[in-house]
Amino acid sequence: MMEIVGNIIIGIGLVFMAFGVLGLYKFKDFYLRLLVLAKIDTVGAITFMVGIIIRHGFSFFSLKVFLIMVLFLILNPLTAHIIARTAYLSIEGITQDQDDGRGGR
Amino acid sequence: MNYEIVEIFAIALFFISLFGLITSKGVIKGIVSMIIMEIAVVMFFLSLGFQTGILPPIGAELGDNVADPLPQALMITAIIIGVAVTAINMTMLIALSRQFKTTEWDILKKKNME
Amino acid sequence: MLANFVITPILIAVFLYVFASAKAAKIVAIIAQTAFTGLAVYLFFQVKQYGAIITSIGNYESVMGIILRADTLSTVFVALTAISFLMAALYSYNENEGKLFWFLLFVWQSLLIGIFLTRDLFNVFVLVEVAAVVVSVLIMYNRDNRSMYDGMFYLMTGIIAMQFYLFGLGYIYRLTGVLDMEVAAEILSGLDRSSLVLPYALIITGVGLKCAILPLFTWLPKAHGSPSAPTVVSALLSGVHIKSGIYLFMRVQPIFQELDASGFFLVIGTITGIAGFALAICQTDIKLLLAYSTVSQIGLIITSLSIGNEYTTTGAMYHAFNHSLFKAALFMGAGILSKVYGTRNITDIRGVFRRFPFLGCVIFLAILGITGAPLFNGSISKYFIMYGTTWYITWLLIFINLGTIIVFTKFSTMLFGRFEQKEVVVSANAKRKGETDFHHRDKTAKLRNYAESIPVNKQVAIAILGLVCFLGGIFGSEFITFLFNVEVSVDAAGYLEKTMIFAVSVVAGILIYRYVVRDNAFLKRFRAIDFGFRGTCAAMGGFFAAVLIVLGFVMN
Amino acid sequence: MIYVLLIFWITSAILAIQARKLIRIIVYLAIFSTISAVCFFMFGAPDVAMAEVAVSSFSTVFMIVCFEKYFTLVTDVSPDAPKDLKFRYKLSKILPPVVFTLILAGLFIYFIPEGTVNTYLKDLYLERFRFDVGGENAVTSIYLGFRVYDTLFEALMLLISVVGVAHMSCRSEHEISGENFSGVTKSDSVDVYTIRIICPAMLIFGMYLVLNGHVSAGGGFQGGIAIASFFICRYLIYNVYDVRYGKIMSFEKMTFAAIALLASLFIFLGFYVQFPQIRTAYLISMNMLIAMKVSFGFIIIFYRYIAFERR
Amino acid sequence: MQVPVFWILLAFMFLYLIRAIQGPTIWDRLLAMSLISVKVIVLIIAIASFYNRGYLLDYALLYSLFGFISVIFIAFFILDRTRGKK
Repeated sequence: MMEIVGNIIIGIGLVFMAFGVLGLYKFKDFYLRLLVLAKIDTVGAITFMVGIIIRHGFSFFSLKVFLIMVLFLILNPLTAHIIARTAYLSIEGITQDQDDGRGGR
Repeated sequence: MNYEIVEIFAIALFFISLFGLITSKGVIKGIVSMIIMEIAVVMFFLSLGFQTGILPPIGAELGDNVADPLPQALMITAIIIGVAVTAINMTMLIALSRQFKTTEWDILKKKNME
Repeated sequence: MLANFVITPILIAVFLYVFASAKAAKIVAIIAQTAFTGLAVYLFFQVKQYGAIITSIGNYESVMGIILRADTLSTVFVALTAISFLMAALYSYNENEGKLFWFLLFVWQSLLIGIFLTRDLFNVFVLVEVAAVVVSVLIMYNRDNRSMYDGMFYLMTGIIAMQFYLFGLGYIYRLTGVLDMEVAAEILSGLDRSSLVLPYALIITGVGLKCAILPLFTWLPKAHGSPSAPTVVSALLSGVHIKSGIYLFMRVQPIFQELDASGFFLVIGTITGIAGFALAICQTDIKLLLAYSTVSQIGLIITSLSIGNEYTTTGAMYHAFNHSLFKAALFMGAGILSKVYGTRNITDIRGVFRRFPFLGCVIFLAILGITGAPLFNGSISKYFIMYGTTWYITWLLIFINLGTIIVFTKFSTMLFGRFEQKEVVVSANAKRKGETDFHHRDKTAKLRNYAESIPVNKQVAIAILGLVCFLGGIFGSEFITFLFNVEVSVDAAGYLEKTMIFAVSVVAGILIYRYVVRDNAFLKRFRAIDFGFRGTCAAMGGFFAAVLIVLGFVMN
Repeated sequence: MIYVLLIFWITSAILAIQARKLIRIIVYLAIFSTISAVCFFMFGAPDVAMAEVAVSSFSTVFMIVCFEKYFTLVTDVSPDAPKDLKFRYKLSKILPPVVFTLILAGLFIYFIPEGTVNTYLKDLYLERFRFDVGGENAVTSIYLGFRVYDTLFEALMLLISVVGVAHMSCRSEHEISGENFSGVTKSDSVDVYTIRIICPAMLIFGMYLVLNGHVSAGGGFQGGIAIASFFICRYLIYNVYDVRYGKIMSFEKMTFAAIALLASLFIFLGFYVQFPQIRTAYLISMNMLIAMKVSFGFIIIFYRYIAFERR
Repeated sequence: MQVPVFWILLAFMFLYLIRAIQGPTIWDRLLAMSLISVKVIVLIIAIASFYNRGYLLDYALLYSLFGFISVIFIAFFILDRTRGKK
């Protein structure tokens, strides 16, 4: 019973992520694409982990997954925030990859 | 066929990085290719005796399908050596660009001859 | 017990770096090196008396642990390393190199000893990698303009070559399931010949770069002849460090006994010898000339190792031993000269005999040694190298020796003549660098002071090396019997014949130098021949392919 | 499934090698090392995967700090090739090396020796490691027990690279003090608060990896790097460089000496036979010493780069 | 249940990789990189759950802790490079 519920929740998480992929290709603006990382993927991954926890019941394994979930909940928005802020600060840089032409040598 | 398919990938990457070294215009590409080459060799070592669903050699009771622990111990050594070399290469890159104002092999060669 | 030989220098180095002051470090270093040399010689006598010592670290059964082995060959090299480092410590005693220099020197010594003692293939990889980093830091020790590029080139090519080696090691592990040299050799000897080609080609590409055979030697003149590297480092690089490559070459061959690659390396070694002296003739920088001459001597050693005769193998080992002695002496002498005269250009240095008779004599002894003059150690080793070879190989070897004579004729022009102080040149140099007049005067004053008295420790170090060259010639066959446990005797008639050939080739060499080489504009064009980094990488690939094709298709 | 991952892996490597711009190279290299770590994981080597992840993130940081300086220094650049080059010209440039490497790879694959993997040592190790060294993790017991001699030189390698970095970076040690450098804070308050919450977790997790190295995946190196990353967070939060380099370097060397002494006492002199009851203690203390050594080394390299190589 | 999950995650990774290749700006590549690392964490949790080995999760923990450091530094680096062009 628990296993079926867990599987369903994992499936929901995957569906969220699939929406994220759709968004990654559908949105034309970078900040909209960033939404994928900031919101959709976070929610998707956390739903996935909740599904795993439900599948495994109350055990040491679930505790570790819970720990990862907490870390993830803090760190993924942080990453998204940093990317968004640095991208915003360098408006010129957003249009195309700029470099001095010395890279790659 | 006397080889594993997994092994072919490592070999391919080894030669791709050799290609990168041969065509590298400057020091940076050389360093990047070197990093990739090291990882290719690591991958080759780990692919020795690979089967699908292989498990690490950790735990109280080991199953039948257990990975070989020796290449793993060796490769940890190789990886740490790789990062030490990368760190020292980076310092040399800075020192080199401070001295010569360039990091391209051709210009370096010319300036070194003077 | 053997592990202590490797661990102790590192521990001493750490102790010196952390606790001792720079002055105390020198004294402790000299004492420790002396003690260590005594221990190494003691180990040599032990091995000679009771046979090879083989210890597994941690006494694990079978080949689970790392196995160290001290047999005659490795203990000879260990003793050589200890003696060379003692001389190096003596030489650099009065220089203000700082604690870090001594630290790196000790670590380098322990790594070399580790390479000579270990029997484990992966351990060799680790040691060689660490040694490459240590050497590149030492090359760049003065953080000068040119040595940066040289050190980086050395490090990167060395690391890439060792990746080839590691790949080959993976195949050996796959075939045999062990990493120990001798057990692997046993298992591999029962296998099909065609399955050995690939691991051999990969490993020999790595080892070949370390011992600088023909397409892969471009790093050597850069590393060994780097102008601003400390003199001791150049001397030790050409003296001992390159021997670790030769040693690995000697150790790798028996693993692949089925795969007899000696014919291939005979050709490669000969070409290396010829190319080495041909490039050395073109140089005018003292250090670069000596570095290219090292390439030529390496070619000689590889050739004689590949002939496969017992006498030639012994001769090659003895020549490797001798080469480290006289090359160290020559590099140290060149270091003193370039410091005294303020230039590294051979054409500007004249009249060493007149100004410093003692130094000139020692350098002359070393030159006689390397050219194989009678009564010197080079002659004994070259005598054995040519012993019992077919006529064309003999003549090729004589040709290589002729080249060496030409090179060192050029080198010995420094010793004669009269030196005129070219004040103008020095000041022009100084002005270009933007130094003030005051500094310049100070510098020349220092130069003169230095010129009047070469420090005693340097004289002692270089004199001992020169003396050993001479003694190694007089007691040559006894030395060989003593060092390598091979009973040989010098045939008087044959030796006389070789003496005649030497005399003829000296005359020929001097004449060729006088009328062909000197002031030849054509040769100057070859001075700057250089593959560059990309070229070296491509050469590595090409060498690898050549070994595969030759061993797999041609010599099948 | 593993093959698909390997194809991704090769693709990202090709991307990193062919990229022309430095920023792209760094991003592709990060993707590459991510995927390669997953591949190591799939090959049943979580220890190696952990080491790879930790090491690759550190080497990315090193590279970035150095490249910032690199751009300010390099002025002498060969002119870019014009963009409207003919395809044939480009092909003639790129074709010879491609053909060369293809021939090499073909020869290589032709000569691959036959036969399956010889499992002589593997069986021996898996059978004996609990009895001979102790611990539950075969990898740890190999690199701390059977092949501790290698590990010693690996630690020495890090030490040498620290010494080299310290020697080659431009300024001498006497010039170090916090005020000399005007670091530019790029992190804002959101970053700082979040990282403050996270960084104790890093320290605790590093300790966990070190202390559990002998029974589960992880060990001295991985844990040491995790502990070192705590100090990177410290830099990101406070933006200070006031690290006592000289002291840490002496500490690092003394830790190395302690590792060497402990290993030679326990393994080389054969104490592990006489006192089997302290084997676990040996493994834990060895892991802790290695972690200390590694974290000291990485802290020095990182701060050295930040303080000296930057602007 | 588990095996399809692996395939779906791999497909996501493939699509992200394409975004990393074609992404018009460098920020898209960085975004794709962090998305890939999220997928890697999820993949590893799935594998650990499949084999039911708790110690495999340590890797995911380490990865989630380390992933952001490199992202932070790369982002600041790109910011520096692009800001300098003004």
